[in-house]
Amino acid sequence: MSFADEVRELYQEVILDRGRKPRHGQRLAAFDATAKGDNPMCGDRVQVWVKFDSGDTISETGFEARGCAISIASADLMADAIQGRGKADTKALFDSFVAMVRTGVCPEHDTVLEQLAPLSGVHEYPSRVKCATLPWHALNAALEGTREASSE
Amino acid sequence: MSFADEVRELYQEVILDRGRKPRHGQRLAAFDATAKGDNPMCGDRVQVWVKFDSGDTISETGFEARGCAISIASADLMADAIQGRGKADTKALFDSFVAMVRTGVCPEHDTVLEQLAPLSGVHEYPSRVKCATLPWHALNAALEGTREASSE
Amino acid sequence: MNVDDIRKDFPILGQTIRGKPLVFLDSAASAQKPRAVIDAMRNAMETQYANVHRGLHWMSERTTEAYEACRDAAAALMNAESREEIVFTGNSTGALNLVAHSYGRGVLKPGQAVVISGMEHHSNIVPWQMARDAHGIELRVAPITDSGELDMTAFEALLQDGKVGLVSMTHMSNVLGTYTPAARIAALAHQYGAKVLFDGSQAIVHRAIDVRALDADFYCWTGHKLYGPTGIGVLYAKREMLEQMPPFLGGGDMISSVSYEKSTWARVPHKFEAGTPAILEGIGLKAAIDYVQAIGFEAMAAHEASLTEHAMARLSQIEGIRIFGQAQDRGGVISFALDKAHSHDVATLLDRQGIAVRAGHHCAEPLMRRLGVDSTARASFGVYTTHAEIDALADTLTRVREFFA
Amino acid sequence: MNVDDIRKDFPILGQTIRGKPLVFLDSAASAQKPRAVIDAMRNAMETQYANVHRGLHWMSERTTEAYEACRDAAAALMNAESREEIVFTGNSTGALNLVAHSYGRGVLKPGQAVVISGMEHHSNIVPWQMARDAHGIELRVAPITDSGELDMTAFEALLQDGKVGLVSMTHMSNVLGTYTPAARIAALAHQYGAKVLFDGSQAIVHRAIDVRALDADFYCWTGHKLYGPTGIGVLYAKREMLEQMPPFLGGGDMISSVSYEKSTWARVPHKFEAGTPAILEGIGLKAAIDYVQAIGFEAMAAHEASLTEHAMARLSQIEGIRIFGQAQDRGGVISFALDKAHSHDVATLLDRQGIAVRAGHHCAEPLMRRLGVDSTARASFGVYTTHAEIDALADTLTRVREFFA
Ligand SMILES: Cc1ncc(COP(=O)(O)O)c(C=O)c1O
Ligand SMILES: Cc1ncc(COP(=O)(O)O)c(C=O)c1O
Repeated sequence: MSFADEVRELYQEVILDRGRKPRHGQRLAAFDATAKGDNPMCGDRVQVWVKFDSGDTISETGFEARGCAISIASADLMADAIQGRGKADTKALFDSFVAMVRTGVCPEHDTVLEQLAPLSGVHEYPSRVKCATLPWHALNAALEGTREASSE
Repeated sequence: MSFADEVRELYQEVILDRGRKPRHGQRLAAFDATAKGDNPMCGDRVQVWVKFDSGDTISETGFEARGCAISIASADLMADAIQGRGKADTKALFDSFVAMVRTGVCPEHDTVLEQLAPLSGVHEYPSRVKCATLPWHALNAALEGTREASSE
Repeated sequence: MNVDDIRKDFPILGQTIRGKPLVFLDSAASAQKPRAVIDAMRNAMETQYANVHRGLHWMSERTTEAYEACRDAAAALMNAESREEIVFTGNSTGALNLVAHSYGRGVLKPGQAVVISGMEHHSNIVPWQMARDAHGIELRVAPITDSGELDMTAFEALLQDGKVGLVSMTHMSNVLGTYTPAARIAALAHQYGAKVLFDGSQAIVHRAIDVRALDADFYCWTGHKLYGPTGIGVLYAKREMLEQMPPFLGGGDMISSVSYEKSTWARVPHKFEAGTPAILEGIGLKAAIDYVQAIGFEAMAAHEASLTEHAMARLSQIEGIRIFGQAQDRGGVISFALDKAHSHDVATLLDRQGIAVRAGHHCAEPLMRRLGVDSTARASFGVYTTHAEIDALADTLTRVREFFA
Repeated sequence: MNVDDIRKDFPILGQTIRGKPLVFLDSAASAQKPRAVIDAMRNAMETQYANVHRGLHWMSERTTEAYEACRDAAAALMNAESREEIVFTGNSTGALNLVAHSYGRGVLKPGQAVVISGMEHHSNIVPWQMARDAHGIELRVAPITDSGELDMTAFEALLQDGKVGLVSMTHMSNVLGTYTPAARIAALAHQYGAKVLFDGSQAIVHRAIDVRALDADFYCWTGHKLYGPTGIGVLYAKREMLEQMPPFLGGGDMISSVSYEKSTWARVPHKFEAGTPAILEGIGLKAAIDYVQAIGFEAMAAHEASLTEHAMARLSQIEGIRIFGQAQDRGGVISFALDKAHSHDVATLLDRQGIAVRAGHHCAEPLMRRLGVDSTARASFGVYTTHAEIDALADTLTRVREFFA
C-alpha cells in the first residue's frame, strides 16, 4: 500500500474536508439545548447547540470545537445525521455510532450509519475513538439537559 | 552430613552451652559504663555493664539479654575476651570480630579471636550476624559513653 | 487440584538450599510466582511496552489495554460492581495509607473514632496512629480472646457511642491464621453508622472474596502475596466512598486540568492514581489472578484447610511446642514457639535443612505483647505446599527440640 | 558506543507495527527494557525470591542482598555520600509527593514559599498546590523565557524576600528538552537560605548526575525512564534532610517499635519505606543501572547530542513546522506542531507508519498555556535511537504535512 492509501484508511476525503471546513461549525443564534464536551486526556473540547422543531425533532445543530480533524469531522457529520430526528431516535443513533467506531463494523443497509461510516476506521486506534465520540457525548448531554460531558 | 553435624556448623557446643548458661549474665552491682543494644528487626535486646580497673582496663563485664542463643553466647564470650583489655584494644577487637563474623575468616595465630571463632559460622546467615554483633555494639556504645546502640 | 502439577508451574520450587530441596513455608510473607506471571511480564517487555493512558500510538494503546485488563480482573475477583471501584496502589500498606489520609483525614472529623482489632499488622495500625496524631481522630482497639478471635461483645461495645466513623480490620491474621467474621463485622459497623475496611492481604489468597456479599466499604490486598509481582496493591472501595474522598497523591494522570491557581481531578479511580502506574506489575498481576481463578478458590480453600488440619495435628504433637491461636475459623498460617529454643535459632536450624519459615514479630508487635512473647516462628502455606513439606517441618522441629533440650 | 549493538539488547525493537518496523520515539514517556533487565527480573522469580528484610532464611537473605544492591547502585550512579540517602518510592511522582508531604508540610512552616518553574510536569506542580491549600505555604512560579529557558533574573527575584524554603525544579523539561542550570540554581537557592530539589526524571537518562557537585538537597527520578521496570522511583536526599523529616507513609518495615500509644521510626532511609518494597523492581532497576553504567554516560550524552542536532536540523526544514524550545542547553526531547494538522492527527499518521511519538499536553498544561497551544507532538530519543529513525520521522512528517496542506 502506498502512503496515501494508508492514510486514507482513516482520513477519507470527507473527513479531511469536514475537518477543515465544517458546515455546521458555528453556534446557533437561537437554540433549545446546549452542552460542552471535554476530553481531558487530550485536550479536545466541543460545544454543541441544538434547536428543535415543534415537538422534539431536531431542526438544526451547530458546534464549536477545538481539536483534531476526527473530532471536528465527526461533529459535522453528526449534525447532518441527526437533522430531523426525534430525541429517542437520536439516542439510539448515538449507541449505534459508538458501537460502530469501537468495532469498525457498519451494519448493512443502515443508510444513516453509512453516512457516518467514514469514521469507522478509528476502531483501529482506540484512543482516537474518543475523538470521534466526543461530539456525540456533548449532544447526548444537551438532550439530557446536563451541561457537560466527558469522553475521558 | 548428619543432622547433628549440620547443626554443629553453627551451633557448636560452646555456643549452646554459653547460650543456655552464660557466665556473665547479670548486671554488675558497681560499674563504670553501661549501654543498651537493640535490634528492632528481630526484637533482640541486651544491656552491658562494664567496670574498669585503675585506668581504662576492663576488669569485669556483665550483661542481661533477651534473645537467641547466638546473641547470648556472643555476649558471654565477649565478656571473657575483653577482660583485662584497654579501651583502644577492645575497639580494635570489636572491628576484627565484626570482620570475622561477616567473612567467616578467623586470622591465624590470633588467640583472642580464636576464642570467639565458634561464632564465625554466622557469616553463612547474614541476618544472624546482627545477633552476634549486638552485644558488641552495646559494649562499644558503653565505651563511647552513649547509652544506646542498634544493630538494625 | 493436583499439587504436583501445580508445583510444575513454579520454577523456583526446584531450587536447593544449602544442598537440600527448598521447602518454602513463608508464603504469607510473599508468595512464589508461577510461570504465567513470569512470562506475562517478560512478554510485555519483549513485545509490547510503552507508557499507558496518554499515548496515541499502537504500543501505548496495547499496553494500556493489557494493564487495564488487570482492573477488570481484580473487579471480577472481588465481585465489585464496577471496574471504577478498583484503585491500584503500591501494596496493601499503600492502600491503607491512602484510606487513612483521604478518608481518615479527608472525610472523618476530629473526634470521630477508628476501630482496629488486637491482631492487626503494623500497616493497619501506624497509618491510623499518624491520622490520630495529625487529625485528632480517636483510635480504638477491639480486643481478641485467648483463642485468638475477635471479641465480638467488646467490639460491639466500642461502636455503641456512635462516634466510630470507620472499622478497619484484618480479614485474616498474618500471625494467628484467624479469619475474622467479616460479614458480621460489616453488619455491626453499619448498624452503628460506621464504614468498614477489611485488610484482606492474607484472606484473599485462600478464599473467594465477594465484597458485595460482605458489604465491605473498602477491601485491600497486595499483589505479591497472591502469586503476583511486588510493586502493586489493590484497593476496592464503593464508588460513593471514592467520590467523596479527596485525592491523596498529586501529579500526572490524576488530574482533569491543571493551572497554577487550581487543578481539577480526574474521575474515579484515576483521581487516586498519580504518576506512571505499575504497568508491568499490573500485567503480571492480571496473569496471577487468571492463574488462581483457573485453579479455583474452592479447590484452594480445601487445600488450605487440609494442610492446616494436617499441620495442626503434626505440630501439636511436638514436645514443648506452643501454637498461637486456636480460632474456630483459621487458615494456613501457623505461629509457634519451642520452649527450649528461641525462634530465631529455630528458623536458622530449619533453614539449614532447606525449610524456610519466618521468625520475629511479623509486623505485629502489639499482638506479640498480647501473646506474651517477643517473637514466634511462623509456617505459612501456599497453593504449592504439600503435606510432605509439613511432615518435613514437623520432623525437623522434633530434632531441633531434641538438640536444644 | 555502537547503536546497532545496543539495539540487539532490546528485544522489543524488532517488532513491527501495522506492518512497519517499529520506530520508537517515545522514550521520554517510558523507555524500552534491555534484556539484562528482563533477565534479572525473570531470574529472581525463577531462582531466588522471598520477601526482604525480615526473613532469616536463605531465600530472604539472598533476595534482600539483591534488592539492596540497587540502593548501592543508585547511590553510586548519583554520587551520593551514602546508600542511606537513597529512598525508594513508586515513581518520581511518589518521590515528589513524599517531599511535598514530609518536607513541605512537615518541616516548612505556613507562610514559607516553594518555587517551581514555568516548565514543570504536573507531578512537580500538583503536590505543591495540595501542600499550599492544606498547609498554607505559598507557591511561586519562576517564568521561562521565549527560548524556553529558566529566566534566572526573575528566578532570583523570587528568592529575594528570604521566604522561600524550597526550590523544586525540573532538571530537564519533558516538553522543551531544556536542561536547567542545576548547579547555579542550587547555589542561588542556598544563597537565599532555600533548599533545592531537582526533578531529574528526564535528565538522569542522558547525563551523569553528581548530586554532590550540584549540591542538591533532593534529587528524584523514576526507574521506567532509565530502561528499568515500572513501579520504582528513587529519591536522593541529603541525610540531614531525611533526619529532620517526619515519616510519610506508615506501616511495616518503617518502624522501630509499635505500641498502640506510640510508635518509633526506623532509621533513614527505612523510615520512609513502608510495606513490602518493590523487590523485583529494585532487582530490575539494579540491572538497568549496571547497563547504562557499562555504556557510560559520556557516550550516551554524546549520542543524545548528535541525535538532537540531527533532529533539529532535519525537522526545522519541514514546511509549516513549529519547534518549541530553543534552549542553548537542550537534549533529546523535541516538541513540535504542524500548521495545518492537529498533533493528534499527526501522531496517528506517524503511528500508521510504525513511528511512535506522543501527542497531547505531556502532563504540562501550564507550559502549554505559556506556549499558546493545547497540545504538541513530541519525539524523544533513547540510547537505541538511530539517525535513520529521525530521518524516517522527518520524511514522514513532510508527507503528513503535504497530505493536510
Ligand atoms: C520531568 C518529569 N517529571 C516527572 C515525571 C513523572 O514520572 P512518573 O510518572 O514516573 O512518576 C515525568 C514523566 O512522566 C517527567 O518527565
Ligand atoms: C495482614 C497483612 N496486612 C498488611 C500487610 C502489608 O502488605 P504489604 O507489605 O504488601 O503492604 C501484610 C503483609 O505484609 C499482612 O499480612
